[in-house]
Amino acid sequence: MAGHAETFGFSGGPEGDGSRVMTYVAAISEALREEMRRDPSVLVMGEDIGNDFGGAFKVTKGFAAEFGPLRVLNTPLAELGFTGVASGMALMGLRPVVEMQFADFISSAFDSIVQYAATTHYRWGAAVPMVIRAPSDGGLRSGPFHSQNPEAWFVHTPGLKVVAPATPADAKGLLTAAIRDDNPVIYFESKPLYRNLKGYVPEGEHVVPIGKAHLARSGKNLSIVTYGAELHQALAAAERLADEGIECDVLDLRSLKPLDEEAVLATARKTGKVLVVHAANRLAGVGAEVAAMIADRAFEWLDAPVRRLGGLDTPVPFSPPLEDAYRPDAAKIAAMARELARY
Amino acid sequence: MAGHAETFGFSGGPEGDGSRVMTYVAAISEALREEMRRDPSVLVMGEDIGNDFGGAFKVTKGFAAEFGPLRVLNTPLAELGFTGVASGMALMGLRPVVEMQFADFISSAFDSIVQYAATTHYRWGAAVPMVIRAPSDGGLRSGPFHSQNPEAWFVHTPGLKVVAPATPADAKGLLTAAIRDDNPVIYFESKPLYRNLKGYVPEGEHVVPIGKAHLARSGKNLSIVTYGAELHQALAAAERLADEGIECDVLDLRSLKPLDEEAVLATARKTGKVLVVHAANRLAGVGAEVAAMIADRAFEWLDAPVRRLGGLDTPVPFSPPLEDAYRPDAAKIAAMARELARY
Amino acid sequence: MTETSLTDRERLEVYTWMRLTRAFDERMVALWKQGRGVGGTFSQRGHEAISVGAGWALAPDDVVAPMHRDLGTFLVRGITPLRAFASLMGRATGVTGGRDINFHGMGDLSLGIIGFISHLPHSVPVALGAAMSFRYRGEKRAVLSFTGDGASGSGLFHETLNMAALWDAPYVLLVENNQYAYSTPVHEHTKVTDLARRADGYGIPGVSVDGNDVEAVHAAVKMALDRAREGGGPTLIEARTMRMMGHAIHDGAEYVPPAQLAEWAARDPLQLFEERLVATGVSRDDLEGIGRRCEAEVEEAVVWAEGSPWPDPATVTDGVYAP
Amino acid sequence: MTETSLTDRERLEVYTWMRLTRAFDERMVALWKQGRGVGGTFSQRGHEAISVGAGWALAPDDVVAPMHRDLGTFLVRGITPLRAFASLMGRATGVTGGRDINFHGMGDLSLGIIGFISHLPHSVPVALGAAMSFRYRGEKRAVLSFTGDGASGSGLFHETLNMAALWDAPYVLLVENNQYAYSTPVHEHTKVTDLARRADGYGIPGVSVDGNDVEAVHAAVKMALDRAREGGGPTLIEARTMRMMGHAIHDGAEYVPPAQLAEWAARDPLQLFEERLVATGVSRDDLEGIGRRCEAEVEEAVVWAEGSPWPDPATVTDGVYAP
Ligand SMILES: Cc1ncc(C[n+]2csc(CCOP(=O)(O)OP(=O)(O)O)c2C)c(N)n1
Ligand SMILES: Cc1ncc(C[n+]2csc(CCOP(=O)(O)OP(=O)(O)O)c2C)c(N)n1
Ligand SMILES: [Mg+2]
Ligand SMILES: [Mg+2]
Repeated sequence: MAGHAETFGFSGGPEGDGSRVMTYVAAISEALREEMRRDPSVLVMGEDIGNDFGGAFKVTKGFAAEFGPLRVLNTPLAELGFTGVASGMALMGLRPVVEMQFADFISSAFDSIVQYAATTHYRWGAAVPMVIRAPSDGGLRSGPFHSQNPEAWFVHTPGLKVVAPATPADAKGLLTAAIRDDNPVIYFESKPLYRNLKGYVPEGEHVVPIGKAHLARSGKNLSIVTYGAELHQALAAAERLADEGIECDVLDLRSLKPLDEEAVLATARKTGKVLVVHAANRLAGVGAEVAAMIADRAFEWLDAPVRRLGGLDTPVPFSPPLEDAYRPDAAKIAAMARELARY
Repeated sequence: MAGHAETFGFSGGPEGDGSRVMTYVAAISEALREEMRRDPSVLVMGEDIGNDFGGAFKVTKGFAAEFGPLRVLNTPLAELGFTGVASGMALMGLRPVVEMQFADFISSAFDSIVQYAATTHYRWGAAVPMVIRAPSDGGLRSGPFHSQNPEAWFVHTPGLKVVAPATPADAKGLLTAAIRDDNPVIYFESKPLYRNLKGYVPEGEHVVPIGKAHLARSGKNLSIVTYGAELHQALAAAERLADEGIECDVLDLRSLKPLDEEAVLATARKTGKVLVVHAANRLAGVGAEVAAMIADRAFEWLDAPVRRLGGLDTPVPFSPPLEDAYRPDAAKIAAMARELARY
Repeated sequence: MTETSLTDRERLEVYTWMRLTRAFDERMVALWKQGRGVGGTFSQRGHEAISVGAGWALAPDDVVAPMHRDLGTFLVRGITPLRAFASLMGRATGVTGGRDINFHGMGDLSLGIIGFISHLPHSVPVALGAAMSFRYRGEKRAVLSFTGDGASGSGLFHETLNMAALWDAPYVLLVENNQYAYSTPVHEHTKVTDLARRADGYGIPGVSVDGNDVEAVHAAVKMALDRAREGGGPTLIEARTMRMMGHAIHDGAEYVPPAQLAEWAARDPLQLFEERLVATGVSRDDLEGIGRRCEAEVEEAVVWAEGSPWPDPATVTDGVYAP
Repeated sequence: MTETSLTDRERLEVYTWMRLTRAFDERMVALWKQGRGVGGTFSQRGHEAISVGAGWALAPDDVVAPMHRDLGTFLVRGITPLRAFASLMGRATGVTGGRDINFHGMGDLSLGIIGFISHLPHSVPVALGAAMSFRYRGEKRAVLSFTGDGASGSGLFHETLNMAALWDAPYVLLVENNQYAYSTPVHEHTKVTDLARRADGYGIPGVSVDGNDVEAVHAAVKMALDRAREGGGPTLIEARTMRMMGHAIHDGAEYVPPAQLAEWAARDPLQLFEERLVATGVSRDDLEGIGRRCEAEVEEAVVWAEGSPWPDPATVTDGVYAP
């Protein structure tokens, strides 16, 4: 009962010269390390990354020795303040990568992100090149404050970019792109994928452009549009549905802001039936924007209502039976997709 | 050029015994005063409400003398902390009404609202009856930090209620309901309506239930779904469109969470064409949820795409030509509705 | 400060709560290491004198906002080991019915306990709000709020103390300076490690106390609560101790120098108190008898919790709103 | 502290900036009262010694984060009255091209100025970030950050000073204690009105200075910046003055006792400095000549600003993102 309800495994990814199989979390570390080696203005900061502790998830383990305490800046428990500090560093040309210990604590830094970092370039033309890494998502029996998916708040806020990689290769490629971007980028990494998902990751420079979705599976009957760990639930659901003769497009958004509207519209227009899935609670989530955009711009092509499946509209509950009820999984996705296919 | 681009005037409202014409802001004051007289557990707190200053908009002018300093609690500049204080008072059975000096500063209290107040009843069953009054909206040449409409962040967050009255009568009735509600309620009041809009307001007890929309105008060709000050722009647009033979339903949501889904679906199913309008920036705004919900549950009835008109996806600019470009008004609504009617 | 106003009987009672806290903690740690736990949890080892001593200082009508290392306070205030273990195990019979994790959200207003959230230190202003409700109603009650050395670096610490001082609130803030915030030693998250020194900036008394001496903690907290209740305003108390295990159950705390642990182990709060009790005539046998009874009580709680039902998934959306 | 390291020539220059600031402010207030302004604005009256004295203390490579009453700093650092008035008037030629209001967002990195947002006091940690970038690169530069007495009640004040002290940052935080936060007198938003006293809780020097004495402000800020640049760490400076007008242009400030205003009016920072200059041999005629030149410069700026183009609405979505 207490176990982890989901399984992942292997994500594939870009096989080929210099590609190695590695975990999602190792891909994050690698992107960070390579960017820090490449560009002396890149630094990491956050709680418990000092003394080579490496942070709660060991992402920066080994960094302190290589880069020294000023580039691996351990912070007090003060998300609001240290995110402001990062903005100031960014204004002066550094490229801080701020680690939230858990994505849940990004609300503590909210004001600094949405009011300061997000608006500065628009207001007086100063770039704020910073990345906020936010270890998000649940399914891990971690309760209401270590399981959140708070991306919708930031997608709504002008001036931010928001990404959410679902594979080790994208974890590396999108973090690299985020660090090189001259804007504040919120990087939602998925805790349930950290050590449960492996895939091919290119060695050396690997950049996945922000704003490009990826069609992870192709099928003609129905589209599932999703991102983050739910991609793997969607793929598992699509697999089952294929056995039943229902062929799904599965679109991995990868970037939530800017959204790859063309890719979303392409799949919607192709199949005429769309199910949008995310682990974040449903109401006014990112899925609402995706669904509304489809309803607006693919109206003529739709053969069925645009459906949404999200987490329940409650705080994320702790106890396994409750969290399982809360969270979208392959079975729930398949059930909803099946019904939609029959529409 | 520098003037205020919009005009309001008179909202009508429930005429009859004991109804008086008053401004929107006076109706807010009246609701507060009456609830404080009725229930000794109701108090107000916020910045600059001490010494009978009455707050930035004079909403609590005269309260200090009547209710004393503990019930009209002047706070230091510490939104995060004093909103937490309000939660603690609420846990102990008081009913604090917290005034944000401007809705823009609600982001400074964000963590306390979305993590503490919103989740407490779900987690351990303790009610947190508090109201946060947030003077929102723009069109007043007040720049990026005194013009915001941040309701979408809170509509997405489980455990909160969110209301946004558009008339003096609703301002009174919804504030009364919010104060009597046992949950945290965010009350978005509209600055551009404060002294520019008058209407009939019932004397004495007047409660507008949270969760009920109001059909402000009835027409068969098209639905405009909106809330707050934009209601009056929508009504003005509907007036113009009527001259052109396009008859609009204009639905005033009043409550954004819970949303009156039945009322939204009723108008969508009636006209088959919906335009959702709000002053907040469009992307992943409340309009996305409304549009997505319609696209899901009124699909069979739709004769056209669900369109959305919001503020631009930028910070709210200061300079009049920019703010006018930013902000939906009757002309923009009419243009979009006209196009939709022709669809 | 080791003088105490406790009677001999009270001292035995305090000792019992400390033993119960220790027994609970040891059992919990063992269960989690065996994989029988659900989610993560926090060891309380080393904190018993603070959580029990401070909890014991509360008057019946006072309110307290404990944190993740204050099991002793929860127990003293009336959260039974049964409910506490059921909470840890995510059972329907736990304090939050399985909605919140470990000690989080372990609030019960009928016991005068305010539940906490992870985000640090949000209990601090919330507890001040409770104190202000007492001022509001003219009640002679006080509030005790806990926080950690790490959490004291957060802005809420400042905002709250500023308001508490300004409003002369019946409010006591106890900072558990256990030398670490997760992996970060106190001198690496603040330059001024003498945390009581901050009180002066707010114009309120600041007291530093040996957090391993239960009577000293009790005396300091009681004095502050008594004064608060009488209208004397807030107090900041720093209780110094050592977190004797990792930050949370998964953390091996390899970053803690063994010498530091050894030094503090020699001052174990239970042992310190035992020596004192024995010196005043209590027999070691009696103390061991208390220990055995506590272990039995804990064992019963574990059995009960593990046998308790899981929450019904059909109830998952219940209670988002108060009716 | 009134000794100064300024030469006679420098003192006249400082005086000129103060007169320019005063002239700008008086013209601005008059225009807004005539309805010729756009949006709201903030009078600077009474703050000239602080904004000019502190601004003048900066070395060319230092960075500053001024707030809404620091026009003098903006001017000293190189924001011309032309650009400043165009900003106030929402014109395309203003610092933000009409995107932000009055002094908000008036940042220009080529002048070492960081723009502020309304939310208080977010410049404080951002300025610390700039200071940390100097430490990072091993540059001998320092940062001066401004905040108000009211804003010092916010948590960011605490979080930032804790980090600045911990990191020995080349950072100076100047609190403008002008007796009010909007309508709230300082003793009604904090119990400890001697705001420099908070420095001790962070283990850094705290200095209180007469904010109406430009040479005293200059000396205190210069000493702190010099020390910061040399690796001596941060300083907290409280400069005491009085906000001589309402909070913002619409505010009549009826809540301020006339006696309090009169007391401070007698210590007007410009007059104080004039007396001192005259006592050391400068002629009143020379001072009035400076005043007239400043007024002319301001008038020219107003004409230019009012004649400047409005921003083109077609550009409204430009610049949300850096390319
Ligand atoms: C706002 C916030 N940021 C980060 C965390 C993650 N976190 C949990 S406990 C902890 C360390 C707390 O240290 P301290 O306050 O000293 O308490 P202790 O655990 O030592 O008792 C951290 C960083 C959190 N809970 N809240
Ligand atoms: C977070 C936040 N809350 C509220 C406000 C509204 N506000 C603007 S200025 C002000 C008073 C500031 O007082 P102080 O810091 O003393 O600066 P002063 O205006 O006196 O120079 C307030 C409350 C704000 N700007 N930011
Ligand atoms: Mg600690
Ligand atoms: Mg002030």
